[in-house]
Amino acid sequence: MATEVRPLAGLSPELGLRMYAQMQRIRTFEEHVNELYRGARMPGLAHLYIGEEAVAVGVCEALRKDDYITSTHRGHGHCLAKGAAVERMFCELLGKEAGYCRGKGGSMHIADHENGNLGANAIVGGSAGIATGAAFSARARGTDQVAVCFFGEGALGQGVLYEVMNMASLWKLPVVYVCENNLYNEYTHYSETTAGDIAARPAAFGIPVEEVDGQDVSAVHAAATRAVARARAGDGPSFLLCRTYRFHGHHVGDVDRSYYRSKEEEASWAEERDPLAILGGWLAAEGGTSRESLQRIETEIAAEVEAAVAAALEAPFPDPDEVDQHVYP
Amino acid sequence: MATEVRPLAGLSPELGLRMYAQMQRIRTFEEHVNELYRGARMPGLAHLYIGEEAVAVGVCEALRKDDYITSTHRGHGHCLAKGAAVERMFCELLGKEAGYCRGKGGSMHIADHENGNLGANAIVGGSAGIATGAAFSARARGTDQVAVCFFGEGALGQGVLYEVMNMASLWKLPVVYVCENNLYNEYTHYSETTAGDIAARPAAFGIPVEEVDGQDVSAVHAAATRAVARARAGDGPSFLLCRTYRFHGHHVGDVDRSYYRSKEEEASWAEERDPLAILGGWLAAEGGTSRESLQRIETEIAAEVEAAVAAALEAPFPDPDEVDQHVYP
Amino acid sequence: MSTLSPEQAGVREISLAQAVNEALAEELRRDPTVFVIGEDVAEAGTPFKVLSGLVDEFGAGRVLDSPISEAGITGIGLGAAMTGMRPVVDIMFGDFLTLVMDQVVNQAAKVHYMSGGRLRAPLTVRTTLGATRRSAAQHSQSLHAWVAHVPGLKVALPSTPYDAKGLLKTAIRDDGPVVLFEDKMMFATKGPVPDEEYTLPFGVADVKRTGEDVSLVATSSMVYVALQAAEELACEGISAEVIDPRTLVPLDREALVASAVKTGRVVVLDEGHRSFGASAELAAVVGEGAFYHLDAPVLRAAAMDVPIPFSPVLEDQTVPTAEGVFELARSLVGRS
Amino acid sequence: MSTLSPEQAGVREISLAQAVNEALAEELRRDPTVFVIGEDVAEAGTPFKVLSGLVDEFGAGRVLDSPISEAGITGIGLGAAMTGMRPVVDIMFGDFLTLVMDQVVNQAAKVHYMSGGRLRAPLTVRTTLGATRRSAAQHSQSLHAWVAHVPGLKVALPSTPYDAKGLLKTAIRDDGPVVLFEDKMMFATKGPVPDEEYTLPFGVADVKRTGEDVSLVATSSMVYVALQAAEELACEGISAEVIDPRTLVPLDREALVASAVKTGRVVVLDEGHRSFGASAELAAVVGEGAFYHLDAPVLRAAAMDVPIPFSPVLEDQTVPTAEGVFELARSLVGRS
Ligand SMILES: Cc1ncc(C[n+]2csc(CCOP(=O)(O)OP(=O)(O)O)c2C)c(N)n1
Ligand SMILES: Cc1ncc(C[n+]2csc(CCOP(=O)(O)OP(=O)(O)O)c2C)c(N)n1
Ligand SMILES: [Mg+2]
Ligand SMILES: [Mg+2]
Repeated sequence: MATEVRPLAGLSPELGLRMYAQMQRIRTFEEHVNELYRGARMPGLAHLYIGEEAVAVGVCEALRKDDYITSTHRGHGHCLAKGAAVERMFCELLGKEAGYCRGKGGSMHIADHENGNLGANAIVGGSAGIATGAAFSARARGTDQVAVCFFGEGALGQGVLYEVMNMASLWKLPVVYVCENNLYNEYTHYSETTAGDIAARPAAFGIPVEEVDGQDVSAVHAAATRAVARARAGDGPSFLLCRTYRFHGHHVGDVDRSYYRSKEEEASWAEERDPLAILGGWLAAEGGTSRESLQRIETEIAAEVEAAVAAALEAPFPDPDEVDQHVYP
Repeated sequence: MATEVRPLAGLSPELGLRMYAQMQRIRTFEEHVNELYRGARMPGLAHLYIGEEAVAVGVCEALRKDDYITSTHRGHGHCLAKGAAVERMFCELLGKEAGYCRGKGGSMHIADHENGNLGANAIVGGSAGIATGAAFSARARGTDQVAVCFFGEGALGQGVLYEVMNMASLWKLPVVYVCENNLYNEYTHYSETTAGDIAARPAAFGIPVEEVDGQDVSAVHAAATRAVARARAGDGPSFLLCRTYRFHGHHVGDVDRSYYRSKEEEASWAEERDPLAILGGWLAAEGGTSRESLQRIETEIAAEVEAAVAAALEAPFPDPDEVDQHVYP
Repeated sequence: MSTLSPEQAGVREISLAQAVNEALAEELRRDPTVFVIGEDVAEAGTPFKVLSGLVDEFGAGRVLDSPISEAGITGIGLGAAMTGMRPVVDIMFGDFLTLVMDQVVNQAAKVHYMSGGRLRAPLTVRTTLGATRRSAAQHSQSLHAWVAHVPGLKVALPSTPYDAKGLLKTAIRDDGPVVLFEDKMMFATKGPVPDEEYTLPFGVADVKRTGEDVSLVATSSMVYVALQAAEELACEGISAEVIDPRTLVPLDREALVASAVKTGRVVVLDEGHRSFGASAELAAVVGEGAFYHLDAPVLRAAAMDVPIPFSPVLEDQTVPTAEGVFELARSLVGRS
Repeated sequence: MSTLSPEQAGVREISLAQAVNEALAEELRRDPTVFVIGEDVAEAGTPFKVLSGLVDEFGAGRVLDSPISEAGITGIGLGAAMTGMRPVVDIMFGDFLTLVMDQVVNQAAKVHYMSGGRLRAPLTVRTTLGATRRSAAQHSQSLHAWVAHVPGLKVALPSTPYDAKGLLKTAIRDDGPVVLFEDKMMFATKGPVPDEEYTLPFGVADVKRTGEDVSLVATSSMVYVALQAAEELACEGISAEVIDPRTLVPLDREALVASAVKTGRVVVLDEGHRSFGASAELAAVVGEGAFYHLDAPVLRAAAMDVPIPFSPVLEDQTVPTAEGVFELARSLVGRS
């Protein structure tokens, strides 16, 4: 089954191409991360974002550089989409000094202050407070910055999310909650852990909700643009519920997945709902872009990422004396 | 303005009289607690339930002795309504050995195991998990017991409430969440702390909600009866949202309240919405009960409670050696 | 001895509550990024009335009444701290730290380190400790040992109005997270505080009374117990030194060890539960640093290892008393 | 030395993970009120695969996959425990204890005491400790000192498959709340476990190796570090005793003090952070109880006071090593 090409509502080819490149960059980065793990060249584990690229890119393309995001354990896509450099990210994942966190954070804590990424978080739901507080701060400091809180549907199980959504709504804070529903909390289908109607939850706190196809980057971008405009205008928080799917395992080591999801399910998403294929198909069919130019983008990015990973592998580790630096400012 | 007498839908005079006596018992008990505090004869503070009696009594009259309840810092009413003895309660509030907790718990931790009261709780929302777990246990043990979780609207701010409501709904647990909305979180009006629509919150988790006039004991009892039947039948949790009002301060020491609520507001509730006056008025007008018999009930209860407080004041404190008993079973 | 005497020019006697109120007012005035958030902190000024009047001067935008959401307000405080603000999060009772441990420990304490020094969280969490208010087991705990165990957090335990004001101002200006504990029973305690502005450095212990024969290392509420015990010891001809670390993190190990080296005998007083509490660390530090100068084992006076009971006849046994400390110290000096 | 040798009849070598799995299976079989609740505990058998197969034998009604709601499942476990069940709540990483402190500390630990002994909470919380898995600051903490500080909780830290099985079975049968920590790095560690059923008493330390010159008091993961250091010390002619408290609460003070009295020199090893950690209490207990028999100060080997960093070159410095302990111990015996 080939991916059906649908008109991606109101997408300009320029934006489409930019987003295609970003999504391709995430995809390629993640494939290298997987290789690094399989080649035992990366310490620890990593949670791949492959399949969900349209969410991070669609949302972050609706943000300014000085807007904030908070991210998750599955955070490489958010980090890249918000403007991070591939090489410094590889350095962080490899525990190198040139990494965004000087090797102290690793995959699950990567942060990019310069681009407003307040950090990945290894506590599910752990950044809901941070994002809401950043929105509070933007308002208190009189800026028109917006904060986006990315989280998986599993974070709907964490009470703190409801505590802060309540305050965000009460105080009309400029925060956008972006729920990436990729159907699984680790190895358990979300339907076994989530009662009632997800969209009704933020709504109950007076937060407007928009449900979008997380594989359609233009739909995500359009919804995010509306939510961000609302926040910037002082009209308060919004909640984007994105239907998506992780194509790989929960983490790089999660290879035998048959006990919790079927090969057929995985195949149908990969073949019919691949966000890159959907956007690429549209760019070629309706966006007036030639397959060649898409090919060129892919080749350029492949080269960029390969060079970055090679450099990162060569880069030095931090000085051992750094171990007790940065405990206190 | 006198209290308007409305027909109390489908209330039998017998039940009405029993509930009148229970509500009167709570009212009288609480008035004595206030006196004990003002006379500096009670250690610490207490949170009076006066004005909210119809909620505890209406709900508990719909329960069996072996059903469970969890209670709050404002828990005397729940405890009495579930069947506790006045004297042992006074003993507990006075830190005496004959108290329900041998003086170790006091007002905020009073529990009455024999009657299924798993305890008051000094952590707002702190018993939501306990009540839900008791319901889980009833189901797992194959009994048809039901658990009722009493809490104030302030507990809507505690995330754990949403965590357990989600599981109660997922697993269809026999629990009834009873929210006593008395309009204030301590000294702050709930509208300043509660976004959106309260009733929509449990509904978002798939839990049916019923809103009732918490000053009308028959309405509370009818709604509770429906919710308890639902739970016992294995149809899962319910949420009762009771509109009520505390006639006294947040605690016995909260005397000057003008900075957070008006004398007029207090007066209108006391004069027009007193649950005892409403029920008494109905019993006299429609329930075929003479004012004299109501008077008799009040006199009997006054005597009972006075005797109990007198005995409790005379009762011995626990042996000092008990201080390190009951740390571990 | 840094403690000031009212005789000094420009020194007033004010309560610890007033001192805290002044510290917050001064910092709110000085720095527009400072704000206070908590339950009933605005019009009510907290149940302890410590914040009374602040909302009138600074408005509801900088002194915010929050829902009863300790984790949420701490998380919001953290996010605000990471993006240019200096929040003071008011956790009404120290017992409610149980609800904010993830925000404080997994998030606030670690963000600077995990980001390789690039993110900062100038967050102050103000809360309480202490029993004997007949508030029973969930409103009487002294949980400072928990946060002191977490790298990345600083922990302050003022025992006087002077220390409370100076340490709170330092906490608010610190670029990292600080948890500050005030003893609920001490809010009304009066002490000398200078008119002019001041701050107090962290990590500097304060000798509240000098002595030669025995060192009483005491925190927060226990400083008064130690001072009273010292009085009684003096009547017996035993000269006790009372030393208050004032901050557990950073800890002025040198000062504690120096006092122990001088006296050779040490009793540690802390209102947390005895086992695995702050008193253990203080005793271990002295034991390591002064071992060859100690004439007797380092003893500990702390809360009994029981939940705090409600009944006065029980509760009053759970917290160290001057008499108890007097006996302990005297036994050390071998006079009993 | 309770540790069994495979030579003994009816003793198998199994991994710590298998030992835990067996303990749960046996208790689930023995007692219908026992159930397990946690995230991905059923089909997935936890990310560590420790619970694999249990759901197949006992069904989804007794081995429950939960939402990602640590506070909620602990609260539900507590309520079930108070009403006739014996829940085992699985908290995937010890770092997530931050989310359940209120349920564990303000509720479970206190309900028996606050009710004057009338309510009981036979609740077991199983979780992990330990670093060096390249899991960084939020998945590497050893937070057992926190719960050990709370009266009403018992705390177990098994270091071998034998101890893990016996202590877990005892925890499940205990009528009060128990928090049990397993070292993530030890799940694959094999050791002798008897075929026949057994339980282990709480509060009984285990001498993992006898010695005369120095006592290494070690918990959980640090027992192996201590045993390796003891080997190396033996080559230097130094006889080290390795003693494992096995439970912090109740704590076998007598055994620790007796060992210290015998050797006169003590190093305490614990993987929690050094300051205000379990090592402080263990050192203080020895310092109090064996003071007049100690030839040198009680030293501590614990995790550095830094959040656990990701980069291997940094992380590997944060946890005590056999070499480091060897040096510490040798310095005590005055040979360095
Ligand atoms: C508070 C907490 N509980 C449990 C975990 C372990 N854990 C890591 S990822 C994960 C599943 C998260 O699912 P979801 O939020 O949907 O994100 P996804 O992995 O699907 O992107 C769990 C349970 C954790 N990191 N934090
Ligand atoms: C977790 C927690 N936060 C704060 C408090 C302090 N406190 C005690 S009662 C109360 C207000 C509770 O309001 P509500 O739940 O509406 O109950 P009500 O007092 O109105 O009956 C607060 C904030 C507490 N006991 N527990
Ligand atoms: Mg998911
Ligand atoms: Mg209320």
